[in-house]
Amino acid sequence: MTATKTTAAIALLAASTLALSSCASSKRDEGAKKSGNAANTSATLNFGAAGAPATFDPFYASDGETFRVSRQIFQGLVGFKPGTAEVAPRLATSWKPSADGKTWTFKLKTGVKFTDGTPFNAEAVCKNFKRMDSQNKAGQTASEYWLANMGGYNGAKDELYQGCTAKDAATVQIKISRPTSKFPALLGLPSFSMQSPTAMDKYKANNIKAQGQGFVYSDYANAHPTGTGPMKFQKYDKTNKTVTLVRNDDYAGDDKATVKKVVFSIIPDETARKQALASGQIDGYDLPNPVDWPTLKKDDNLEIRPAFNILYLGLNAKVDPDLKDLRVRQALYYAINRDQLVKSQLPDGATVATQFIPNTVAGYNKSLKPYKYDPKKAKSLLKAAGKSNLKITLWYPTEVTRPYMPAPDKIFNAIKKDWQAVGVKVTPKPLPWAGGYVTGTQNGNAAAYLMGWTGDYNTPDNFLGNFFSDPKGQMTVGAYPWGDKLHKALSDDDSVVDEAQRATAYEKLNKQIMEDYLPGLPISSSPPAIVFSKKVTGVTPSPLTDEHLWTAKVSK
Amino acid sequence: MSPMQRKKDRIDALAATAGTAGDIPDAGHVSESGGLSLIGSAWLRLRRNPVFLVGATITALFVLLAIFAPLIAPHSGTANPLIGQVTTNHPIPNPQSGYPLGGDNQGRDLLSRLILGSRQTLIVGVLATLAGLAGGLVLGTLAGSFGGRVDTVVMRIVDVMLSLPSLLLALAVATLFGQPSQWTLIIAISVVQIPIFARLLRGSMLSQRSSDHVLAARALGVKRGPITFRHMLPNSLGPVLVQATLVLAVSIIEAASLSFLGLGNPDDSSPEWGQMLGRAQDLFDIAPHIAFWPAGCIVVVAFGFTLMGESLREALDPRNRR
Amino acid sequence: MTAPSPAPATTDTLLSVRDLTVEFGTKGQTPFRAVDGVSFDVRPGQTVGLVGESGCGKSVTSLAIMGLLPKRGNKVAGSATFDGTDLLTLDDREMRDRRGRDVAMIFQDPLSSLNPVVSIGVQVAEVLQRHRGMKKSAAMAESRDLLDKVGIPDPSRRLKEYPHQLSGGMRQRALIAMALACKPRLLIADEPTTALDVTIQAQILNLLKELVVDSGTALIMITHDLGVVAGLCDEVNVLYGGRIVETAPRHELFASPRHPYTNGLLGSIPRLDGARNEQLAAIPGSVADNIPWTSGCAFAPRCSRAIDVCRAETPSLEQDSVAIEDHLLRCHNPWPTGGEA
Amino acid sequence: MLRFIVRRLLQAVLVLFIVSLLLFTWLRKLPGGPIDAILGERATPETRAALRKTLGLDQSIPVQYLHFLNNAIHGNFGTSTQVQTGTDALDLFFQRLPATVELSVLALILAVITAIPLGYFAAKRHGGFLDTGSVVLSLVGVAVPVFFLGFVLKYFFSIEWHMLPPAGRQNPDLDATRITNFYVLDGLLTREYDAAWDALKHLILPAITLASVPFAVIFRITRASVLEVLNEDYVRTAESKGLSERIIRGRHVLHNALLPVVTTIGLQVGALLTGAVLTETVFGYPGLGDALAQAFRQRDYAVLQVLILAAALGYILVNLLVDVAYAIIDPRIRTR
Repeated sequence: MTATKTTAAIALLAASTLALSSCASSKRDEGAKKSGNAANTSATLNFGAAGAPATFDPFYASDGETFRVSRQIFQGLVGFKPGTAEVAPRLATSWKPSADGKTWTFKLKTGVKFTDGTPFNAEAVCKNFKRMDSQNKAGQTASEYWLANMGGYNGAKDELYQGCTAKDAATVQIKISRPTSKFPALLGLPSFSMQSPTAMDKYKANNIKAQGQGFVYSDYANAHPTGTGPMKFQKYDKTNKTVTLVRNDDYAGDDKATVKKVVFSIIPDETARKQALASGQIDGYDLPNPVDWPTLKKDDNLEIRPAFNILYLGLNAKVDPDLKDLRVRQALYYAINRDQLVKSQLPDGATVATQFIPNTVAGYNKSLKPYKYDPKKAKSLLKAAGKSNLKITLWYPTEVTRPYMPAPDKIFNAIKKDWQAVGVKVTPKPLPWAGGYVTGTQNGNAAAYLMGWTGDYNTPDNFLGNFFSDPKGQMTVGAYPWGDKLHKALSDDDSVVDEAQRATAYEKLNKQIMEDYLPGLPISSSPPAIVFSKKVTGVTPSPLTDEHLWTAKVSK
Repeated sequence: MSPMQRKKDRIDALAATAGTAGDIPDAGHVSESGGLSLIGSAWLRLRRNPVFLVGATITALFVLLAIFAPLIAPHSGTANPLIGQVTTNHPIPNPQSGYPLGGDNQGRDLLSRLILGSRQTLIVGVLATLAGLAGGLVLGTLAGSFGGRVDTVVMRIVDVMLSLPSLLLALAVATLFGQPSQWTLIIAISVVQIPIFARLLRGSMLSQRSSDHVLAARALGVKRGPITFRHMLPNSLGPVLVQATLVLAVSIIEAASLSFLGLGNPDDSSPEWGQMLGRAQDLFDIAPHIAFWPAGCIVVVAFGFTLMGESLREALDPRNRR
Repeated sequence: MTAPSPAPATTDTLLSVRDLTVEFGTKGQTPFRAVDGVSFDVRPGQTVGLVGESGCGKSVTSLAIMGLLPKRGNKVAGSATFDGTDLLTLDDREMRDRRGRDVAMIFQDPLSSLNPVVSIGVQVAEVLQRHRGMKKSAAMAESRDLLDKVGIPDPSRRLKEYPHQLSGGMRQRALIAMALACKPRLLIADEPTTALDVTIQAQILNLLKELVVDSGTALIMITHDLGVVAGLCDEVNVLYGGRIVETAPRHELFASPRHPYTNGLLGSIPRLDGARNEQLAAIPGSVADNIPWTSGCAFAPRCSRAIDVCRAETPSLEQDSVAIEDHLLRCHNPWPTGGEA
Repeated sequence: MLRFIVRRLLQAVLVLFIVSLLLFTWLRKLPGGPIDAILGERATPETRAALRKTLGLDQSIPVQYLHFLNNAIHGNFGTSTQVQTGTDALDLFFQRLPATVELSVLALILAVITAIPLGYFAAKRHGGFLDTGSVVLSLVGVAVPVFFLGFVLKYFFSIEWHMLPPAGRQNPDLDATRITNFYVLDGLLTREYDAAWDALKHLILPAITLASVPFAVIFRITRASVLEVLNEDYVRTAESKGLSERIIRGRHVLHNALLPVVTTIGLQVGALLTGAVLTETVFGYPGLGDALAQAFRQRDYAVLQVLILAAALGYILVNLLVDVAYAIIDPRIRTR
């Protein structure tokens, strides 16, 4: 009887399959299938992404996975010279600030169209800025880069952005409240890319709302991102976790796409990505684990980016008063064998940091020498400070890897050993990155902790400002006597208009921070890598992770 | 189990203890079927059962290793004598004199960590099992000895726990504690086992309740407490203990899975096999042995425990006296 | 079935068992001899009893004849010739063809002997389908009649029911129906009534009597209850410790039981004509106290008449000197003729 | 029967309610949370506070729970913050469901069609070579950590021999048409056989990995219960009726022996979900397990809630189904 049942079931299934297939039909576009075995310009670049893009409207985004996608389909007024963090013309051909550095005039590229046909011109630019500036409540928290860089919305007090006026079709003027080193570099951030006003109106781009614990984005953000870039959005297959971009054939730039398609396959697991590359399933992925570099160097093109990040050990004297004494902080610094650490736990080309900004940033002080590994000196300093048997709780994150911190626990272990060697008692406090670590450290509850930063654009303020400008922030610099001085110095130096002067000012500040203040211990800068299979060439690695995937040359 | 079936089993059990299992003297066990107690005859058969012997030997060796680990291990588990050879280009020090298995990616001696790992692994396994057993005992005894409404309530709770797939529950518990540690791991694993033990105990205790000797005891006016603890519990423990052996294996594997998902014990100063394996994943294709060694150990030990548990189960189950 | 046909007038045997020996035991262990050189004959239409306590090997004997002993871990020797062919030499397929068609069997516990998840109807019909090549529908109709014939009320309903829905008696009736479905020439009934209440027992026995005995099917009645034998059997074989210890026609045996064991069995039946204060003489001890036949009489340890020779010499099965008709006996010191316990 | 089902469903509702309550409070009690996941090192106290407010995380837990319940009743379980930002958690669930169902079903089929016959013959030849061999195999099956098995399979079949894809669900280049989102089925329906075949190839390794544990369990149960049934009187009766091997195997042995197996298969669904978390992570397979693991690591509350509740519900329903099926194949329950 069971047998008859099963046969019946099978028959039923077969019948239904037939029934369905009669109404179902292939909707695939026949061109697609050829892509596998075709000449370069019709090739597909299949890139392994670590996570799904949060949204396709970069304005609301803050994470690399999203930006990588939007960087292919959008362009900002300014861009960056490939392979560097230098500001370069993009949709604006040239720009110049007024004497007081508060009014910036941009000359726009002409004959540019958004992929929906809308012409790109001064009016479009201003529409974009207006849109960014006028956000609803949800939008104001979601568009975090604007908040962080522009400091507010709708002319809020001390908002940086002051307005945009179209002088003529090809000239636009942007006013800001104070001179700042960020400008115009920050306009190169993907968040501030130019998007088609028509598309944004049509698909209610500003229609974002908070729901449950997250944001619900507009149709525009979900399915109709429209830019001027060399690629354009085709589809996001959520069930297969793939995003497909196709070449924008009427792209105005001279760096037209050399691939027909860029497909992002989302593979969250690091090892799975590597193996997908090894098996030829994907043509490349970002941030390979340093332990795989040797193999990847051998079998693929491992592109190592210039280091544009900093790993530091934050200290907080408010939590642990023992740290108030500079000698103690210095002792802890001397006690760490950073050469060993960098050699054994950080990727090739990682460097021991001498200050809180990587050496590629203007204002980097070359004269500064690293605190050499010197346990004896550390001991004596502790003795002098009367803290020979210092106890300290060292926080480190779990369930995370960062470009500046490939394996937090191993780095922790190394530091712990070194500190114990000079008689410091270390209590480990591991916390999940998203499970309390970030909150704890950023709210200044951690006496000592591992943290880091990857630059958004090439200004010292992007690093130092973030670490120290808030006196009650992570390292609670406000608790130190020199706290206010540091705070003032930061804002002053940032508003120096002349680049050369600004650079020297920052060099001075960096020296001070390292020698007189030492609020935390910069550990290292690690070059993040991006890897492509041997058959992919032509993508220049960028310190800002601003890789132009469309320039890839995919050979058979 | 239908009452018919239960009745049948009891008859079989009686037959078993009486020594004549039906009219057909069953092949093999005739010679010893002369009025032996269940346990006794079970032991008689275990002694001859290769499956059990293999399992028991593995287990014994493992426990011994765990106990004397520090004496056996050539190096400390935390010292990193090979750190000098660890570079990002060559993260795993090769085997070399004094370090037959080479080092791990923090320059520590792999062999020593494996040996020392046995202890931690055993601790995790045993503690997790005990915790689960304790929880199960409480719930199961409640349900089993009182029955009726108490039973229903307790079993609802158990159902809630059962209604979540084990790993989910473990993950949940693991994340529940802000700061992950060996203890969160152990609790996470044990929680999963509680409902299983509870059900098991309740089951066998309920059948005990209706069984002759308990009925007799009750008829003689013995109070519930004594009945539960002197009559029902002891007689229900057999299957529970068998389950415990099996759970030991499971816990060791669960520990590995949790570590693999990044929810294990972050502090690796006292090595544990599951943790070692869980963390070796990113080194799998450059240095497979880093993963294979702990994996091998886990498989062998889990295998041993399972073999022992299974053969015990078969031996203690009157229906399997064939 | 049609009206019961009279027993064939031939006297040649239907089944003759010779020196049947069954040994259990896996390698490495001393084999256990459950049946030890048992021989007896069954003539067509005759009813033969195999009597003895549990463990005396009577069931094993029947299973051996049916070829139903577990394949592994036992040795069967001797022969069981069923009209010309030795069943013990048949291969599995040939044996399957005969089982249920020529030789059928009914078992002790009617509940456990029925498949709990298959309807009674199907369980009866499958025999017909197998051996009489009937179509399902035809087989079901036939089954219905069979159930009716074995006295199951409302058979068409019972057809669709499952064993747990039937009473013990009806289950046994159903089993009988299956056994008789193909009108076998030999039926082996293994303790068919022991699992039933006394009232039902009588009914079942009567049923067997009218359906089997009267219809000329030969019957081997396996029981520990001489009461049953008294009601049914033409000839009785008493087994002890795997050997036949006494063989005689019914009346002869009941008239003058010679073997102490037979006496014991008889003594343990309550008798209505017995004096009020007469108590039942039960046989002391149990089968477990046996000594091996090889070193004397297996029954000796329990025997009230045991003498030294019983523990020294193995008694052989011989014609009882004093008996008038053929009366085989295996005893050194039997009860005197007409002697009573 | 019907009453039984209804009662069970009501119980299910109760269980779900309890689970959701526990779940909710638990998630809210967790340190950190979506904000850290969203903002990472860029989270300054200010931005965090602002975000908390917008997301209503500053309200008291009971209030939040009521909100949650209210929304849940309206089929709105919140929005994913990490796994697939901005997607309604329920939609996400339904997007991922087919992948996991496809995988689990294949795995279960693999397990059943191998385990039951093997179990039967092992029991038939009890103590024989096949028996011991397969028992050992099944024991090893449970002793090997699922994810490790996955690694090994992938290492050889994908990395070393390039036979099967190591990750993903289907090659996007095929640009296959989607109807049901069961890719293999879709491929057949739309006659895009290459797409179906590609999807199948992506399924093989994960399915084998996922099948390992259920196989072991089902095998052992089958073997045990066949052993038991073979010694039942009714099998002897069947033999005494001279029935053919086939009938005896099917009608009399398996039909009885498979009753406990059915329940076991039901219980395996839980194990499958567990295994799916590991397997899908190892194989970067875009199913529920993968989403779940990610949601845990990145504290995606909404997704966690939906997935765990769904898991509980599914588990309950499947077991209810099993009980019903059991009643259907076991007359002793049906006719009582």
